Amino acid sequence: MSKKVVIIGGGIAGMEASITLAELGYHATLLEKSHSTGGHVQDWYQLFPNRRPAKEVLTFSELRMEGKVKTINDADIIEIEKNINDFRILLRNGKLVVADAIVVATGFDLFDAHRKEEYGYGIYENVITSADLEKRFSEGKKILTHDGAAPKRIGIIHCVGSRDEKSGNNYCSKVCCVTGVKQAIEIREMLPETEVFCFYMDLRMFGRHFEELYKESQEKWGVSFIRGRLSEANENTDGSILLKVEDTLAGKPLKMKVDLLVLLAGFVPSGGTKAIGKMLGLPFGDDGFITPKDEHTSTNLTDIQGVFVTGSCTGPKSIQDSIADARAAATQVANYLK
Amino acid sequence: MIDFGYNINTDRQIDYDANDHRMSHFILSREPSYNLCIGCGSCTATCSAGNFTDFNFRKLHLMIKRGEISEVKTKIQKCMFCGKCLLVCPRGVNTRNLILTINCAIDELKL
Amino acid sequence: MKVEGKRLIWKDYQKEIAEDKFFYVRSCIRQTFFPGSEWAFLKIMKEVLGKDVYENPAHTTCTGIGYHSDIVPFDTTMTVVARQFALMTEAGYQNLVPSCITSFGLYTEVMETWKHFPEEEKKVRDYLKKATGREFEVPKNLAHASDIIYKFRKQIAAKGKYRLINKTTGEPLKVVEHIGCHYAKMFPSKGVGGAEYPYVLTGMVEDWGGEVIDYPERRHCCGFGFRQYLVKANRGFSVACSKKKFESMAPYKPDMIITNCPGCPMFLDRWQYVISEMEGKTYGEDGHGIPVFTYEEVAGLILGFDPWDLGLQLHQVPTEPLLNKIGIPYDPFKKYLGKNGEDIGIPMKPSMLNA
Amino acid sequence: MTFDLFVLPFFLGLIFLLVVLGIKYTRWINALPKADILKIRNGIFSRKFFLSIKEIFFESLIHRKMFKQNALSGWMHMSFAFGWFMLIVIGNIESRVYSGKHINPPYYPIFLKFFVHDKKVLPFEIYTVPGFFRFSMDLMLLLILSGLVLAFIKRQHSKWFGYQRKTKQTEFDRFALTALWFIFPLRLLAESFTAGYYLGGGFLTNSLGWVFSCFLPVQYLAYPAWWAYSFALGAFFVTLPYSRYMHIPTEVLLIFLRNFGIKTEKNFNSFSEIEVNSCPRCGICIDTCQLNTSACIHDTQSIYFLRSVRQNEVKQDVAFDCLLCGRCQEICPVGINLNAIRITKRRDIQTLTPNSYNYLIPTQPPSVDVVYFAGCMTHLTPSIKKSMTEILDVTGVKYSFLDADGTVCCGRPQMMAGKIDAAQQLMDYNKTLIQKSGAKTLVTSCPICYKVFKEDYNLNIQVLHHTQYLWQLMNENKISLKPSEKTVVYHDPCELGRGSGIYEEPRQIIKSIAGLMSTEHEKADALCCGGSLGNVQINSKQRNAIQKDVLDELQKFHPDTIVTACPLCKKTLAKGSEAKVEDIAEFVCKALQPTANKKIRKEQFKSLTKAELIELAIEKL
Repeated sequence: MSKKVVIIGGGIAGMEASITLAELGYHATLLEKSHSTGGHVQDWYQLFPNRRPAKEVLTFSELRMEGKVKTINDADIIEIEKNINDFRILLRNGKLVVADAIVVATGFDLFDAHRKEEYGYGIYENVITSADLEKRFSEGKKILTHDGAAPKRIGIIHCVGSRDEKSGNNYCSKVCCVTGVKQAIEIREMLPETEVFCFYMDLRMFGRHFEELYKESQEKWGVSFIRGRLSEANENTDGSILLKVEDTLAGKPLKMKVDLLVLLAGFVPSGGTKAIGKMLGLPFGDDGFITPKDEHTSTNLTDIQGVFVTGSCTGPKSIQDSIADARAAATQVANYLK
Repeated sequence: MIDFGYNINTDRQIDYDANDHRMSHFILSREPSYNLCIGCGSCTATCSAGNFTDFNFRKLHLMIKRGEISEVKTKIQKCMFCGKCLLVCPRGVNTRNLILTINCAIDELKL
Repeated sequence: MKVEGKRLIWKDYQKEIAEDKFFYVRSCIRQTFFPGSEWAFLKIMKEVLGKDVYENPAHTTCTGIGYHSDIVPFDTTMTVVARQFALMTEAGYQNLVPSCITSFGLYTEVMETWKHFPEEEKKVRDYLKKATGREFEVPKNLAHASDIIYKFRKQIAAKGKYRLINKTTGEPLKVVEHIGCHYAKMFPSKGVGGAEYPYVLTGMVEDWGGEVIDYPERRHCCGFGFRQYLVKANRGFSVACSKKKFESMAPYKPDMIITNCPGCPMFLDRWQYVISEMEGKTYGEDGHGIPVFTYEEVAGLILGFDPWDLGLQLHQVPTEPLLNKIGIPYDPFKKYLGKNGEDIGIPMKPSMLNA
Repeated sequence: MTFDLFVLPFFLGLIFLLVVLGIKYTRWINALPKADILKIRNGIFSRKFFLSIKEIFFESLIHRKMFKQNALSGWMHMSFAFGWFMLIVIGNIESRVYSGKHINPPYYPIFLKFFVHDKKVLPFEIYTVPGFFRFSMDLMLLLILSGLVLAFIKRQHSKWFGYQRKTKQTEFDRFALTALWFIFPLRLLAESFTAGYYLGGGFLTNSLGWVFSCFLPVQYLAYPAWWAYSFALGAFFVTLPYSRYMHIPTEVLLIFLRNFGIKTEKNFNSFSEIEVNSCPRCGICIDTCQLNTSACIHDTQSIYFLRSVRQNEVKQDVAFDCLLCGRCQEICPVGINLNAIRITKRRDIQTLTPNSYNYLIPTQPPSVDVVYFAGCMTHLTPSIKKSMTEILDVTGVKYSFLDADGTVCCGRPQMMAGKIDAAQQLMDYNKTLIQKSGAKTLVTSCPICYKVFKEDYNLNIQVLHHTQYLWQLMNENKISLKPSEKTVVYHDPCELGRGSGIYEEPRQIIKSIAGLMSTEHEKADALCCGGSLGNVQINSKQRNAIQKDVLDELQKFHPDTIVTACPLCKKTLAKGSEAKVEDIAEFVCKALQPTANKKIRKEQFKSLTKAELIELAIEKL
């Protein structure tokens, strides 16, 4: 009889890990706390850097999961009990799931932009987050200001809740830079008359074709970049947003009116990551993400035998990173159960 | 008017909305690589004129982008047009045509 | 603007404010700038609200201006502050209420320092003991006088004769609230509503019938910034700061400005005159300027105190247009009569400001 | 009969043409600088006049240069020019024979066959006087018609004629061309119809006339044909001064003026105007232009640029979209100074904003024999300046590195952009420095600098590019080099090769130490690397496209090293090359023979005075 592996978290990493394990011949059960698997990728319209529809990637995983992976949605884990040979996972609905190994793939939540009070999210009508914008894209909605007018100028703020001691997050969320560039391009494509300004501290175009996308955004789409962190946003009488930054390349403070402000919200460890990590007694780093056994050589292992970690629960990751990491985790599990 | 012995300081802030962006539009329409600058400063580091004076092409370029053009006319005169900046630019900005076009803009826009 | 969003933030920034038994410490400069304000505070507290407020004539400056001008070292400051605490302790009070925003900020700074570096407190206790023989307890509750008025704003509104409503139109008055920088920008958690969207004055304005306007330069400093003002050569910077605020608020056509700091009303008021004399530019309707008030003055007006008792004749920007709007009666002939009915002299008429 | 109404279109057209040309040429010549007018006066009565006649014969009539490039194209042009010229000459003599008068109306020889019908002579009796004329005239007509046939073929198969790309003609030029093409077929028809009826004409027109008369009412067709012929001539003459055919008379004028010693100036004057009008718009410059062949730019070549100058609508992006490599100038059959004219026009459309280099204050450089000026670009290729200083150190020559701490630009880039005044300011500064040094020789590593030092600085000292200087050092045995087995191709920098005529020195140097391979385009025909400062318009992709094609050619036979003699060429080529790219200075420096050189140094030390030795020692420290 094949051994049982429970994967906690049905995002892209959890899905990929469960598929790989199922393909390796294990009995894979995927626990997802929400109504559907897919995680954050479900909210994406197009993916960087090649702007392919996010659905394609999701479908790629979903099709392979069918019939191989047992999925339990709305799974609210209230207790995990470790026995000598197995784990017993108790769900709120009374179900008990038994596993020989556990893969934690509980991922991240988006930084709550309300917490960056001076940017006015939730207070000014025309301040939205990158996730809100992505949602508008994927729902095929027009990009309009609160008054229903086409925005003449849109500002995109990088590093909201990332690399910010004041938000309590010192780390880089890794994918927002390129997301901002991608969204800037999408805006320009949709609204050719709209000026787009990105306000950044550093542009971290680490991945393949990211730098090219950045260059394309300047060359082909005329996106403007201003190096400077937004200090505060204020609302004008007409509902537009007045931005105050220091243009650090010019060495001068700068103010600019934008009709719509997009905040690139960073990654924070998800509620699930915190809860499951705590239940299992996994160590957390000072950034709040789960610390694996070794940050170079054993990135999917933990100090607890039979508990593995993958995806963004161990730090911000792109989709590419997550899929690769999930497959790596699955091989670790297979090694362990052998 | 009373002399209080001091004046009201003028703002150092770049007021993007109030600034004059005609030169910027003019340049972009003639030299598309204008947009490609990432502010690395290699043009300024290698600059022949910058070796002798405070001529800073990176900053000049940026200030035009921000619509701060009051000093462009006097600053641009220091350029020797030697082309070293063109050779070092990592983004392929056609710096020499930018210089030429800035001059053109000063002339045609009567700045 | 989504007020619900702000309310969410305000929820996070509620502070504990004592109910009664206050030890009041005055501001160095307010009695010359707006002499009616502290008088009004004490009158409201004692006579209207029936609270126990004690002040000791032996209390001194907190050294705030000297401290922020880099003249007084922090050790000295802490010792002076400790002496105020000692006076409070000796009088049997535990709730400290400073009149001045900078004092409030400084007391907070000292108390926070001691919290994180207890050895500093120990050192200061030693200094104070050696210098004066006094001992002290750290205040149990520290609240700025505006926090107290904020706390009792609804009682004041209930007992008030007037509201911040335009008598003729019935519309709420448009009020610019300006918070002193040292109130919450240094320690956001110590201010009602936090630093980004402070609620302390907004709460008063809302409950007294007015409407707060949110203009882009709302957070900007009034320009006092001790060192800028104290050195004459730097005053151009000070006035530029105020001007930036006026330019930003002007499109909203505010009826008045309410402040909670000793310096802010002074500079927002006087610089309007200076700007008008330097550049010929006036703000507000008909060249009248935008009248600037302290929160105590506004509370006093609401409660029906006589405007001249509140010291409104010492304002550079005339307050009569606002009194007319609210419908507060006043005797124009008594404006420049002093305490005993003696003539204190009519000031020169400004050339631009319509006084 | 010596007149008929149909001659009027031709006659009036001719008068119009002569008047217009008269006015234009008088105006242009009058507007020439005084010195140039003096040159004309002296030239007319000298050998130069006859040299010009010779050149006109070979170039304007025979089209020798065209023949050299492509025989078909040469024949086509020669047949038109020479054939038509001979028709006029022979026709004039013939008409004198027939009329017996020395002076005839100008239309008379043209339409002679209409006025004179001589039946007595048989078509092939060429030994008689009339027969000779008839034969010669028909032969010339046939010659022209052969050219016409070629011209037709060229429309379809321009590649056979050596043209890779067709010229984009204006509508007006096309009209003139049509008129020209109609002239000779119509003459053939008119003469043939007339001959068919009167049985006159030569071997061509007589035979053709006989054929026509068999099935056509030639007696009725002849007269309209003469009208049509006259109209075609008239139309061509009227359009000529405003079309590209203006080059036909103007080129003749140009040859005279050029032989008299008149040159293109730094500003656009009436000599430039004459040069511009001499452009036949043949389009040879299009094919030779690398912007066309490598970078897909098809509308800024000299032909189009000169046309825009003639039409007075020079556009900045056209004027500045040229590498100034000089390849078109080298090949231009008319020999127009294309680079110089383009620069003058760049100057004309330049902005008025002056440059100000008042921040440059010349200091006192050390007194030396040789001044080494690396140049701006050389500072971006430090291996070149390092090699040069090493070589100079070895020779023991007393030199100073004038721009060691940063170059003040030589002024040539500003000059190429037409900013002569700005260039002058920079030149004045550098000139002062060079003169203050008291050096007798100036050596530069940059061909761009070299050209301007040589041509515009008026330094009165020896100005050398380091290629020349190194060759000189080798010949004087001041350096000796170790040969190697390396295979090398040499890339001629534009400013050094075509710009300054230095082709041999680098080749001699390379040959003496390595194996020099030849390339498809070299010397005057060499390709531009694409890095040229002359072009301000093209983007980096276009530059790279040019560079790639050049490298493909240079690397075709897999040389070990590509040697060039320009920092800009080196930098441009090196970024895409598989073979090592070296400046000739580096190449020489690497081949330096240490032992031999030590000897030289010792000898030199002997000849130095004590003071000089001490100074040298201090410098070495």
